[in-house]
Amino acid sequence: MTAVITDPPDTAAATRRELMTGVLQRQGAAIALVIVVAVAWFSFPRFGSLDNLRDLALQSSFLAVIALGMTFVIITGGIDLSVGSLYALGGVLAAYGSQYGFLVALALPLAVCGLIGFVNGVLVARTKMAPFIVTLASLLFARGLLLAITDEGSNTYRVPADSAFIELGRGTIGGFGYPVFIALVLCVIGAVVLRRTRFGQSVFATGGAEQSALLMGLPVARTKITVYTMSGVLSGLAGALTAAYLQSGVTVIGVGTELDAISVVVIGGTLLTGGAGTVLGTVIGVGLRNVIQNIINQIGTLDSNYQSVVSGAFLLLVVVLQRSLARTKPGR
Amino acid sequence: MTAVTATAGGIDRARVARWLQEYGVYVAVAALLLFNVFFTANFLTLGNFRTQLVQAAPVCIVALGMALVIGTEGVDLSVGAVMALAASLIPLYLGAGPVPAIAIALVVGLAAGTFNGFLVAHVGIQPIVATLALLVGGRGLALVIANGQLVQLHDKTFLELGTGDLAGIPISVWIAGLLSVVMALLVGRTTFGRRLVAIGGNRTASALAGLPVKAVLVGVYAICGLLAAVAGVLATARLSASDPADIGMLMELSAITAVVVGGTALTGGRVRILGTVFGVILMQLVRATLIKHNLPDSTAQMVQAAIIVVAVYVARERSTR
Amino acid sequence: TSREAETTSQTGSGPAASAAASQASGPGCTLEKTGYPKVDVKSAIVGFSQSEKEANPFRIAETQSIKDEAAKLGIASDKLLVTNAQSDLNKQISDIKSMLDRGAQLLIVAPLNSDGLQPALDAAKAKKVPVVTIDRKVTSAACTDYLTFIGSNFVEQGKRAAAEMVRVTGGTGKVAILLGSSGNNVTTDRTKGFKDELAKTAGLSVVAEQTGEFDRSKGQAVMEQLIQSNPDITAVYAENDEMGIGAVTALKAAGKNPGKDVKIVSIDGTKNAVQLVADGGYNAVVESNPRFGPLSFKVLQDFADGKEISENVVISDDQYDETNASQKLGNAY
Amino acid sequence: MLEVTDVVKEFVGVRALDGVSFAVRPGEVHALVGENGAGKSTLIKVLTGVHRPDSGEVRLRGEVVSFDRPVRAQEAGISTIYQEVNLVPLLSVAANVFLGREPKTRFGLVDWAEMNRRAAELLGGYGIDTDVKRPLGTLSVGAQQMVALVRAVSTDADVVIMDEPTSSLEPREVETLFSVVERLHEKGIAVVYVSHRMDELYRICDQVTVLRDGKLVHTGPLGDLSRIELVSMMLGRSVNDIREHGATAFGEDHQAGREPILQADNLSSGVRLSDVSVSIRPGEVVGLAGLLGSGRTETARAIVGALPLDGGTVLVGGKALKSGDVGAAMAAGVNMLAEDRKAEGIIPNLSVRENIVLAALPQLSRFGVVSRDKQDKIVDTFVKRLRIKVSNPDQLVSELSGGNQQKVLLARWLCTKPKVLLLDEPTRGIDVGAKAEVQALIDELAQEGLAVLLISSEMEELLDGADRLVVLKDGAVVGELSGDDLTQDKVLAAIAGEAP
Ligand SMILES: Nc1ncnc2c1ncn2[C@@H]1O[C@H](COP(=O)(O)OP(=O)(O)OP(=O)(O)O)[C@@H](O)[C@H]1O
Ligand SMILES: Nc1ncnc2c1ncn2[C@@H]1O[C@H](COP(=O)(O)OP(=O)(O)OP(=O)(O)O)[C@@H](O)[C@H]1O
Ligand SMILES: [Mg+2]
Ligand SMILES: [Mg+2]
Repeated sequence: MTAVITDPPDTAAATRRELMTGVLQRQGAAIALVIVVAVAWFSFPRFGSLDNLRDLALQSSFLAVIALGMTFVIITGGIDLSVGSLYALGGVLAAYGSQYGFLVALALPLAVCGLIGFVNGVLVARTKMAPFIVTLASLLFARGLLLAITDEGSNTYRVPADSAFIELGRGTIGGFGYPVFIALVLCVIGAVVLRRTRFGQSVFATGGAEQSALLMGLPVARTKITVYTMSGVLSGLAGALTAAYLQSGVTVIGVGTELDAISVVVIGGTLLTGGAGTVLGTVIGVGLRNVIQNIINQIGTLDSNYQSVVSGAFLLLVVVLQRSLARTKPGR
Repeated sequence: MTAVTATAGGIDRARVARWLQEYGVYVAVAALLLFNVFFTANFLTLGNFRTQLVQAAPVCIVALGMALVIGTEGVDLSVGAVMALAASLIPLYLGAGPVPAIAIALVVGLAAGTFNGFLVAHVGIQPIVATLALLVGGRGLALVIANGQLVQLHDKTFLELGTGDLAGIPISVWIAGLLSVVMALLVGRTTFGRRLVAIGGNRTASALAGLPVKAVLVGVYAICGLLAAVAGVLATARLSASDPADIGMLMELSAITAVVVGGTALTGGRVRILGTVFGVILMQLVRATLIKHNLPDSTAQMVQAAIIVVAVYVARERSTR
Repeated sequence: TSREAETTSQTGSGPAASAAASQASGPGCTLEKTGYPKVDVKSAIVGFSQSEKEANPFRIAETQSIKDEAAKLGIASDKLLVTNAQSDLNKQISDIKSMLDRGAQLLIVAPLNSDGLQPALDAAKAKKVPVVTIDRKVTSAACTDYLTFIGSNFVEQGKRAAAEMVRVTGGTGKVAILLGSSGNNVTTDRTKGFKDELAKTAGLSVVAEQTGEFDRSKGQAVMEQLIQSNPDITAVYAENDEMGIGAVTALKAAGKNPGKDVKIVSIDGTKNAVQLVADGGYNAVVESNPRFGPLSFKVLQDFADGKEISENVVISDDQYDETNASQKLGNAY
Repeated sequence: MLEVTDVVKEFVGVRALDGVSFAVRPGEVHALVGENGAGKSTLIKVLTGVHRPDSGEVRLRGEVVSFDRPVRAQEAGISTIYQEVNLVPLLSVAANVFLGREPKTRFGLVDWAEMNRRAAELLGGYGIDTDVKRPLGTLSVGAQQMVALVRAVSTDADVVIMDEPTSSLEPREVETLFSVVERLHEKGIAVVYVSHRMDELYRICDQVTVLRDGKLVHTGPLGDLSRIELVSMMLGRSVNDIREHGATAFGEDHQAGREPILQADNLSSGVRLSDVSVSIRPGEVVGLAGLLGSGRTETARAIVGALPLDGGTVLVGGKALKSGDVGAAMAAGVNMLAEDRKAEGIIPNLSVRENIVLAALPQLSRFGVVSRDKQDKIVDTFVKRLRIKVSNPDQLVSELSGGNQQKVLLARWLCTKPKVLLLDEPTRGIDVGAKAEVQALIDELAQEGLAVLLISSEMEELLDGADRLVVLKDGAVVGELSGDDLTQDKVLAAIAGEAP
């Protein structure tokens, strides 16, 4: 049979160009990261010190775990505002559970936060309520629950000093904390799941064209429920790791973390409209955010009120940069 | 035969559901009012209603702008920061009199909104991200302007905005009411409003229909910024102090909640002004009820979460299957 | 500056003296015990980690006091490292670690939270850097994890507020509490101290306690609600001045006469609140002293000199009431 | 094989299916026809579990089934190409073909190499030679439709349902599709085929079921019915009435003015358009012919300013238009009816009234305030003139059938009193009755002096409707035909690259 549809040669070239700009856009954050790191490396002698890098990696690991879940949610075209509260709740539950041993300390936050994530997912998938509002409600709910558990926040659970659980947060390999490796492993698994499994494909399809995915017989509802549950579990895990690291279930953490997570995911090139995104991008986004923070610290003299101005301006800069890279795409 | 009755039942339920979707928020407000009349001490007093309205006024004004933005399938996270910016400028210019001070605050709000609109319409950045930048940076800027300080205000005329009455009704309530009417007319009766809704419904089609999509979007965000500044000015007057550190904190979430609870879907293409106003009143009454019954913060937050879910569940767009 | 001088000079002389004597409590800590190197304070690199944005009078005064004292001691400005955690606990930990990286030999930390700073303290310990925590006590071990705590006793502040409350109300009435942010241990302590002390007076009862999140406008909004549903409230205890001032505005709007019909007691000692006391629209303010600079550096110097440092160094908190508010106005921050 | 009995499906306000029974047997190609809004798509959605019927039964191989989700129907062996192309634009072509049934490696991971290879092989088998790794969205609508077809028939289904599969296909692709249907037929697979194109039905279908207003009108062998009988059943009008109309509703040539009102010169845009020039005189209908992807849509979009230009000018009445500004083009009286009604035409959440007046709002307002009276008058006029079937003007436009939506869009443009109308596939996917009405309307408009650019994939429509044809290939003009040269052979010759 003769070919009915062929890409004309010059269209093939256009496709290549599109792919290139796509790569550029996705790498926009990576390029920014390289530049920022290079500048920091040469301007601040302490930046490149092993201690600083270790700390940077450790601080990034908690956010990376949360942002990993957020990446999946955003690719399905959703959003999860509850991660900050779940992060704090997870920490408190882990500290509470640690009196009953390592397993409880780990299982309790994962189970409870996972359950709240699951409810988010069910509400989003089955009732067609906007994810924004559903997860906004669970942001409130999880905070309320946290306060209820801690006697209106007056009671901070501490991880017993002899608990094996502490090791999870404080143990190191080559000076790098366990959370760093846990986050790395999770991100690698996340990337494989996203790119190389049917579930990953239905995550993309759900976000790219939900109606089509449904008509193509993909388990759209199940996919959504799964990603929100995942996001809950991962936030809970990040909380548990933090509790192990801080040796206590601190109640005041996680305020505004959802916005951090969303912005690093977006900086990493994941489309807020859904349908496209990568785990690697998110990891880069986390790195970028924390390196900038680190630089602000290295400068040291910046008035605290200016710090947020700088952060805001920087977020804007990266997003605009990315957008203009995407613009070079012919047409549209 | 059974099939027919089943159908009839189904339609009835569908009709009830539709009715609830349309009027749910009014029913909820009425129900909550009734509850309070019976179970809350000293609820039926003029002073109480006055308090509720005065407290709701700034949120209402912000929510009106938010409703427009949501109507275009957008969202504006920066409203709280814009309120802080407006507040930080007041004391700087109050020396020249209340009118210039207010004017400058409003102009800055308008400019901030226009900037958001520019990012969304011309640069093509997702509304959440575009306005997130100002949410993060805006309050910092306000604090820089104000030197991190809360400033007590003493200008009588200016403070009158927060405490004064006109025909027995607080000025801020007048302003909120007036702005609600203006917004309702704007959405329902003007070219701008109809275009806004069309753009929210189908942006590509609107562009191909020759609508000035970018200009309308910029306009919508500018209005939202302006209204946030108005709310910032009123809240400042009511507080009798400029407090950029705290004013409008989490206002974006309150406003979005009110709009959505009021029946405007986040998917755009529809703006319900009256619903929004009642959404604000509903959330205000919920908060008031929780405080008046002295519920602890933990319970209060969980109850609010439940109410939001139920209200939005009832008002959600249904798909027919 | 003159203000610090005033504070220092007043230590041990004002009405607060008895409650605020900087007496040693617990066994002392010495250079010898810790095995830390001796560091000359004046030529050392000193790090200060602030917890929240300098966006309220307390934080502004606190940071300023540290900076001023360092300048006074002749510490070069590039040797005083200052960071701000922006209310992010993880950031405070990395702030502290990064200051250690940058060679800080002495640390002054205003903890964001009582719990959770352990990793940072461990890092300091590993580098044999003494840490002075100010304004909020951490739950770690003194002398091993950190050198000492300088600050107010929040439970004590609550108690003193209750005592003032009893005094200004004459021991009868219905009290509303404007709580600080939920989950914050300052809130917890100030509530505990207040309630424990208040319980001793039968005539006073707490009729409502709602959070105003340490914020003036929230305090005002909550007060407006409470005064509607409980018109018989005769006293308000606000856990910081800002909420107290918010309550004043709310009460005025409701046609009440704050300071007279409804008594108001709060904690902090900001200018605005003290001014109100002086004007008679407010009843009492228990100070929470933010001027940690002189004491912090003195403690560090003493430590370097081999002196014994007690576990808690309680800074003297003043108190303002109708009798002294106008004279001491200059002392408020 | 697959049958339904007495299904009723009601949407709020409309009874889309009213006691319809329908059956398809193995190896049968069963045509499902009816006017727009007759309920064809709804029936298909009921068959495949997208909608649940209010009453009635669905049987597969004699057993009552109740699919609660489309995937259940797929698992049971019913494969469907829905009316709107339903794939995921951001995913690659290969991923779309295999979505939900990706080949896996030993470790249970998706085997991309294998998937791409098999996708290329499959598509190649149907004559589609494209890079399977590129995002589907970069393909033209027709190519996407072919991918959907390949996806549907590459599963081992017993029943294949196609809802208007040819509406965006080119003649050559249609042939491919027919050969696919032929193969399915030979394998004993049941095919349900929905189309508005009579020729197609008679070429490939054996059975026909006619729906009208949600009711079953006729079912039986197609061969027993003449075209006219079939059309009369669909429309519910007498055979004689229909006879008076021809194959299309176009009349004689038009009296065109002398000077072109629209003159587009050397339009170029990236790789999609190179040096395309078109001019139209008032009262003239100029057709754009070409194969799928030849750049016809792009030409129209370039003229109206919806496609950024690298070069070229558009003159209207001698004055140059600002490039890239749809508003400016509209102000100058140039309007475009877009080919994708759903994505680029209607505003689904707005009423028929608002959809009609949308573009004309400024003319209907004073100081930005819209006048209700003027609106009503205009809407009334056009609803009557175009015979738009609505219960009332406040009905949501999304509740209308395709043909009526198309008329609403035409009304939107007509009420701005345009000088030039660019119509991209104005009759795509609308039924015979509505199609004739639209065609007659185009004629009428040209008669009144409007300049019309007509893009259509139906040769018949172009040859009958246009006074002059511009033939495009790969984004460039390869020929211009008029008068007696307007024949199918000449057009094809031009496309094939032989001098006309
Ligand atoms: N989801 C829906 N909600 C409300 N009404 C609907 C819905 N889907 C279809 N309808 C209505 O049901 C009727 C039948 O529509 P359907 O799409 O089945 O027609 P069709 O025969 O496929 O027409 P076309 O040839 O235009 O595709 C129409 O009146 C349509 O407006
Ligand atoms: N988004 C895109 N990116 C790259 N190339 C595209 C894109 N859309 C279309 N093209 C290419 O541009 C050319 C013209 O496509 P166009 O859709 O205009 O053709 P057409 O003749 O109008 O066909 P149709 O019958 O589908 O309307 C084709 O080669 C097509 O593959
Ligand atoms: Mg159809
Ligand atoms: Mg086309």
